[in-house]
Amino acid sequence: MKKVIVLISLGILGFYLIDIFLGIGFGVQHFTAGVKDLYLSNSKDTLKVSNVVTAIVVNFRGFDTLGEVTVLFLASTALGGILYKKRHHVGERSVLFPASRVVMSGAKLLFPSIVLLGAYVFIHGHLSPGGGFQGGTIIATGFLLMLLTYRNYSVSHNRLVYFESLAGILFVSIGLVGYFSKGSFLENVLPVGNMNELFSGGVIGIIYIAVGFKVAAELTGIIYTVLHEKD
Amino acid sequence: MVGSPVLFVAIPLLAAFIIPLTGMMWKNSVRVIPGLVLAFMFFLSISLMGYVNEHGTIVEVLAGWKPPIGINLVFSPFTGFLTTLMTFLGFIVWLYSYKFKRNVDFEPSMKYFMLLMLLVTGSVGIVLTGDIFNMFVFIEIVSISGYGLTSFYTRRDSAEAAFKFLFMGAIASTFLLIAIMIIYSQLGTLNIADIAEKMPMMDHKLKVLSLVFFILAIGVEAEIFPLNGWAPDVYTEAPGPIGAAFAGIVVKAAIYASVRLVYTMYDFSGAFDLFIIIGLITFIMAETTALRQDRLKRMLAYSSIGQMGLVMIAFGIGTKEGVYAALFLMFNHAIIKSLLFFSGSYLVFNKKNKYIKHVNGMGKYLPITSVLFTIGAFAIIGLPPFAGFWSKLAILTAAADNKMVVLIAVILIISILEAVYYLRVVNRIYFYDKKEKTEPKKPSLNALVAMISLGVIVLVIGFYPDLISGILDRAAADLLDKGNYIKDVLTLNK
Amino acid sequence: MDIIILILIVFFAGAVLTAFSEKISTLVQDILFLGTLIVPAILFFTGVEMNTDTIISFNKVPLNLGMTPLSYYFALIVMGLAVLTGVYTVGQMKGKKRKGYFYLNYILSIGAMFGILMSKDLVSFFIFWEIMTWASYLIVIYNGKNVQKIGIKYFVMSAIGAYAMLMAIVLTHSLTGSFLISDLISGFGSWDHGMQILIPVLLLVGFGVKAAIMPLHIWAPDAYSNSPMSYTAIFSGALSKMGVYGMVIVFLALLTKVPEGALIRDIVAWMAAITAAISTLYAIKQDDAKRLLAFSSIGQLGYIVIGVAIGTPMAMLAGLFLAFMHGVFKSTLFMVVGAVEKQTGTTDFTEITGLIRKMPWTFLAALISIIALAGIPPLGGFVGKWMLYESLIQSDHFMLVTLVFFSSTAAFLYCYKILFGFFLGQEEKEWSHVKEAPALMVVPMIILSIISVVLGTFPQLIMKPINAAMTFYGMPDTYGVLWKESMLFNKWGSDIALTPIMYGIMAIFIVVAIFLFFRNRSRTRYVTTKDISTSGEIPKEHENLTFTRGFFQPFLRAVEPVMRKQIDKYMLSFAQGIEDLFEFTRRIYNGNGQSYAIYAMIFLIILLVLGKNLFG
Amino acid sequence: MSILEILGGILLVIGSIFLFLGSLGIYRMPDVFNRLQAGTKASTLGAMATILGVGLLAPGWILKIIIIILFIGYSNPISSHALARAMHKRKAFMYFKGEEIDAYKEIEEKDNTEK
Amino acid sequence: MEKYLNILNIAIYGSAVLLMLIGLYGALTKKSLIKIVLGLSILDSGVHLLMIAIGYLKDGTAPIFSPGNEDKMNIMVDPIPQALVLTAIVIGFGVTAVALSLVIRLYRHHNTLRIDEIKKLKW
Amino acid sequence: MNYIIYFSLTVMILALILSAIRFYKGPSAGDRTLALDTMTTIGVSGIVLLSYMYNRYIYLDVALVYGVLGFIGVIVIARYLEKAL
Amino acid sequence: MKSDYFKKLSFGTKMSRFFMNWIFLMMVWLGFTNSFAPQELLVGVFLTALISFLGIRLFTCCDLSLLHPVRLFNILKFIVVFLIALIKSNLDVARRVLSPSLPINPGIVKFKTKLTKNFAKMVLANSITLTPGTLTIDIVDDTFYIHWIDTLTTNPEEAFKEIAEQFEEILLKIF
Ligand code: NA
Ligand code: NA
Repeated sequence: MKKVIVLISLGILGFYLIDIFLGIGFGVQHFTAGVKDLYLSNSKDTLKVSNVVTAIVVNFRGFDTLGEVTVLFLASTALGGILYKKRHHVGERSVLFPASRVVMSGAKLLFPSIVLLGAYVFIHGHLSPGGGFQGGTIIATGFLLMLLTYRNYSVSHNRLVYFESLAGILFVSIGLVGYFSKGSFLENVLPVGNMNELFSGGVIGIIYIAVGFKVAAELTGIIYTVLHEKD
Repeated sequence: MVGSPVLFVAIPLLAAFIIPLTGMMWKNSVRVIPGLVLAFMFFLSISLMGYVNEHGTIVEVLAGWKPPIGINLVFSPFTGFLTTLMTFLGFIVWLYSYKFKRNVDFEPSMKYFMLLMLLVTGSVGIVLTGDIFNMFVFIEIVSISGYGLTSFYTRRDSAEAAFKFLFMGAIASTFLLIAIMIIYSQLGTLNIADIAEKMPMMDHKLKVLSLVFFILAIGVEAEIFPLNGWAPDVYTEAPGPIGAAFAGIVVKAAIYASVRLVYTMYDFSGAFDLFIIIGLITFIMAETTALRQDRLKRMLAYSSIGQMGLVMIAFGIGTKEGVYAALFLMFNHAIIKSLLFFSGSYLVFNKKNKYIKHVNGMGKYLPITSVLFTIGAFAIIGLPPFAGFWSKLAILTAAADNKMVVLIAVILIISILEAVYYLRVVNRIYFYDKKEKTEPKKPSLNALVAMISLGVIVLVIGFYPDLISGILDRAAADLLDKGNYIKDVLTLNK
Repeated sequence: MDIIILILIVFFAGAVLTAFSEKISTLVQDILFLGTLIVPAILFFTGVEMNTDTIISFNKVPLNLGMTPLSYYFALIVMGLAVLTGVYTVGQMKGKKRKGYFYLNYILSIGAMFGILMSKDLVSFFIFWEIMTWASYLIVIYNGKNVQKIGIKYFVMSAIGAYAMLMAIVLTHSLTGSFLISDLISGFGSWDHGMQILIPVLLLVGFGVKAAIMPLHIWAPDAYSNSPMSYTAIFSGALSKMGVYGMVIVFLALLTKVPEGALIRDIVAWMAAITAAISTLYAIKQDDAKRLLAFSSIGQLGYIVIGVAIGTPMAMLAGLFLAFMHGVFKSTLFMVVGAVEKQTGTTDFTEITGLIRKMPWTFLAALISIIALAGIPPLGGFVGKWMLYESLIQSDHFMLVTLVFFSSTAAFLYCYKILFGFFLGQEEKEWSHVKEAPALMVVPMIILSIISVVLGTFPQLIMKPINAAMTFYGMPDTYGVLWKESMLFNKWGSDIALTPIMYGIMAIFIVVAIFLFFRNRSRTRYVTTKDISTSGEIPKEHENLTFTRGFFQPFLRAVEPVMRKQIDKYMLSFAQGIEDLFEFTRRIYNGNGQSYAIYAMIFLIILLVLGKNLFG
Repeated sequence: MSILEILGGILLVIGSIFLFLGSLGIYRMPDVFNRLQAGTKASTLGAMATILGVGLLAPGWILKIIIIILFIGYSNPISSHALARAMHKRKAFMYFKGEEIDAYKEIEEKDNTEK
Repeated sequence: MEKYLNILNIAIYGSAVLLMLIGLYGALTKKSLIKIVLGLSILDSGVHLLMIAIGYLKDGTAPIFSPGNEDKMNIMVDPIPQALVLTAIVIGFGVTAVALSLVIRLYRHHNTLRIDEIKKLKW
Repeated sequence: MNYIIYFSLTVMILALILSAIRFYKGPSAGDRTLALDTMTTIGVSGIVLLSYMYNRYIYLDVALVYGVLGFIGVIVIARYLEKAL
Repeated sequence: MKSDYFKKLSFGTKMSRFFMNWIFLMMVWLGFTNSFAPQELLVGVFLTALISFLGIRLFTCCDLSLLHPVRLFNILKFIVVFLIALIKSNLDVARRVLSPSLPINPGIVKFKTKLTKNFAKMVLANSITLTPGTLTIDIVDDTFYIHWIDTLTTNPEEAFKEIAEQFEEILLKIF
């Protein structure tokens, strides 16, 4: 019964969605006076940022990104609260299931490179399809690898907090510097440099670095909390 | 101008990021800083309200990009009113929960206050932002804070409540994204004013369908029937003050969003009727269900949903009087329902299931709390001379001016049910004997101050509604003047 | 500062002070309480002038206050009773718990009644009306017995009434753009027809609840008997008159302007008459003095409403006159019961007997009030009832007059029951310790009794304000005219002739009463109830054989079919049915998060499918 | 056509063929361990060759290409090994032509008794 | 009618919508909390795909002015949906993480993952 | 040269299909993971090839990151299959 | 692992590891950026130094001694041997996969290694995995367990000779 209702509803919904989006069409642009071209040209000419998505994410719509960072921060905070237990102790399970020595050694060598890759990705966020979130995620997966292979490897909670907080503070502070010096929150205050050089795009790179650190710390925190949940 | 709207978001976020650091050095800071920030936000909104009254709407540009390129914040009489209300309530909720039960544990209390602060920030963000996708982000901030706060008590069934909330919230946000993308695909912009201006260009069918998706998405947070299944659970299981925060802050923000859609972005008149229908069904369902509750907070929750239905009805009337009534109802509901949640929490404090019967005889043990609860109950059922009466009169007058006789009759009939279940509780407080052996918990000083200040507001507004009627008038006029909103944003009246 | 506002401030500030002074001392509290009642009364009688306008304009909806002749008349009742009952209250409440709570609500309800009467616009009217309602509600549940049932019943009925009124008020506002009562009256004639019916009907529902007209009366017996008697005196004597006050305005000022007015008048009059008849029967049946008086009050209010509803000058006069009289004698009777309760701890006729010598002053007050109530000349009740009969006959309501006469006659039965149940009969050892009630309680009763007597003799004392009130709302000036034209007075020639006759009857009555009193006293033989044997059976210890039990059984058996159908049972089962329905519908919230999500999908589908229709 | 381009083209062809062979092995082999054997070797070499081919075609990218190649050469055997170990611990189906030859069993039995 | 015949249209939007519907179906009918959460994230992915598809421009290239691509502005796909989807993904991830942690809590509390057995809060 | 690239891409797609069949058939979780891993490897090669085809150097980053995430994904699954999570 | 972590490292060892790591990461960085632009190098130097410093205890396999010319030569030699084996192995796979009869005789064999360093064992294991017909299942202490697609022998010594000897020789010289 329930399934029938759901199927019928989803059928109707599917019909409407298909109808809507086929009407919109793939690969066509309906609007003429949208903001797209403004973003492309401003990104190229004003901000000197090669990756327009990054320009949007960090500058044009940087406020969204601040919110997004906050969402992640909240998620890790909420998650910690949800899974909070009074006593923490190191579990015995991990001893029973040590990872293979090959994986352990492999991970050990690979880990710094993964971190470096993450850093590379967020440092080059304005030049390549990367960015703070992607880079942060990569670093966090590096930690995931370590936490999985060395079950009694622990990430310093305080250090995570430092990174997370400082990165967040950096982000908001850059925004506030823009507000106090140029009158608009998150407004660029640094020289924009030349297109396609590492030092270009003004504060965008710095913000994305902050975002990268923050995301990395938060995701690592989340992973750590969840993995140690059973202990 | 003292300050700027962006500080409503920047300062709390800065604080949220700083708190974990300061918490390592000074544990109490995790409670103090959010309070200071909430107080700051309240004073900021008051000072901006003063500015707005003299100079008109403030449009704050972000990252130096003027609309429609950049995101902007709009602090107008309407949004300013809501901001002031929310930040005030946020501060009161903070004050009430300052000496929280779990404050012995550093980590949970840090999370509690941080999430509370961000809940308020997110709600304020929803109200202030002039960008539809940015609104989505803030809605998610509010939602996730809400999930975290709901599941705060690990021993209760709070995770169940939070999961239901999350389930609905996740579906809602999906459809919100679809709606936003439909609009973007047609108009190429995300700025609300820009959308409003270009809306006539949009294909009618897509217009209708996108609005439908919006209604579903925002309806979940606005607790409209039948999307509100999660709400009573959340109110029941979340810490008491959080119930107040939901009723007084989050739902307000969601209602704001739906109102902004219908009044500003879209140009259907039929949407107003839909408001009335949805509001009426929500109102009836919630109040009738509330009548049959045996748990106090659950009863308050349904009552709160019902009140929100009433607000929707008032907005659906669509005239200036209707909007005035709706805003007045929102104000009253925020203050009064918080008072009820606050005092109600203490009346059933040490009880596991928080049944209504646990309030029996509390009038003797917790006299002040009981009186405050009674004032709240009388006010919410609209008895003069308490504040609730004026809003009820306003909505009825607005409905009468539009010859909605049946609507008036239904509202009044349902109001009788509301009176019944509140009085049942009041009767129990004063005229039943306390059977439970557990000692009632005396409210701490900070909680008492919070409750009393709400009670005083209820009484003062009851005797002197003019204190806010001017503000409400300006806010109503502001909301109705769509052209002015578009002009303010797109031509940057700064 | 305007005197009306001053009075209101005294009331409301005094109420709060009285409530809080509980912590200081009882004496201070009592003094404050009385002061809060007496000061406004003095201010009112000395300072309030007719037809002045006061506007409390700090509100978005300015509150207009002022006095009309009609409200002056009702204010006389309220303020007078408030002071007298207040004195009585201090006596009765001595040593009781939660005095602050009681005093607070007592004063608030008095202040609210004053506010109602002084309101010139519907909003302030409604505000004071509601304050009166909840204050009285809080007193109804004061003693904590059956709170959920009695209290909620009272409140729900009040709310039905109040909300009907509120609906009328907002509709009025939408039609006239103003809340002023005068605008309502002046604009009423030009409204569309539906509204001309709807609004008076809604208002009548609102007022009918407080006036306890069937089927809106179901709250009254419980509420009257459940409150402390000192408040029931107000409840029945003054508060119920607020409904009458409103009805007077509706019938006088509104319904005269629509053709269907006559029909509504007849319907209301009939409902009131049935109310009077049936509640009289119920009164007879009661073994508890409080409940008896409660039903009696409902019945008496029925007479008043008949008069007001019929609305001919004579009938209106009768109604308003009876309203005053009822306020006087019914308050006295409730005070009597309160005094008996205070001294004996019970109000059950079957338990108390022979208090006549223990509480002679109380007895005297009861006697006089009962004479007034029963409509025996020469006291005020007689005049009123006579006018009512006459007005009904004049306006060709013969069936009505029969019904009223029947219930009026039947009222003798319960009057006798009060008198006999408490005061006459043999004295019981159980009550040998009983003493007369304290002076604080006795004095108000006596004063009210004196008023009863005086008004029986000099009804014109209040005829003048009544006439002023009626002419204010457009009735012809009939002061003295009706009086002289009435059958009663025509028979004897003039009212001058009447007075000696009345005195004569009264003198004879008193002489006989005194004679009987002393004769009984010398002949009284003291036996206990246990001495009575019935048909050779020896009664067991627990059997109560007082003959006040089962009084009037044959009569009650005769009218039983009428009494079996109890409206309040139907209403209660209706309410229960509604609650059961809600119990069912709330299962929509079945606790499964998935179901909620499915609801959301269905909701979405409905909107998608109907979207085009919904948004046009 | 430069020598680099020719070499690159050849590497592309060889590499993609080995990728295909690896997949074919995964498709054909009878149990998970043999599939791993086939998949690891062929797809690793195939990927390395293809990518190197691209590196030769676009010499300006060579440093990054090398990194990708090294990464694949380093990570693929590790992941295959990890998977093989896990599957053995889960007692996945193991194909034997004749009698069972499984020296690793002793370790798992020891693990089980320890628990 | 033409819109229904365009293969690319149907392939892209069809698969995105199908993904959404599958996710919704799972979320609405599966009993296991884990599967419900999985359904929700599939739903999310479907929406993200939709978003990306909307921004696509026929024969478009990535909106990155990397060396050699500085003049391709008019064939660049719309960067805004990409930016939005980035945000949406991160938010979706956050929600999923919280959802899973709630599932863990629920399992701890009720010792079951069946959603129809976890309904203490009702009516 | 284009023909070689198209040839390579075609062969890769065939390889992907074979792996996909294995992914579909299973039978064990290990088989599916293995198939996925192989598909990742093929995918990395494919992206590198495409980035040459479109002459967009920046896509190499995508390939690299894709490879890293695929690898870690396999390790996670393997650890899960060992019941070590 | 744990013991290694808590072992007191001398300053020299630390520095040696740090620099080794730095050099290694710097090379990786060059790979990532694919560029010798001064800005990139500058950032890279700082970044890799930071990461090397933070991971000084944990994430280092070797120290500077790895850069000894002899070792470097052996590394080169190893790579050559390995690549040859890899190609051989692929041809082997191709043969097996393509032949319709699927000529395999799988089994798991074990042998012991003389390598002591975990990292060396890992390199050996990887090499084995990538060479003809073998797949490392596990290493327990110094015993390797190998899945062999065509089990020639179950004798540990013989198996060692077949599978691992050529790599181990060189690896012993490197580590
Ligand atoms: Na592999
Ligand atoms: Na791989």
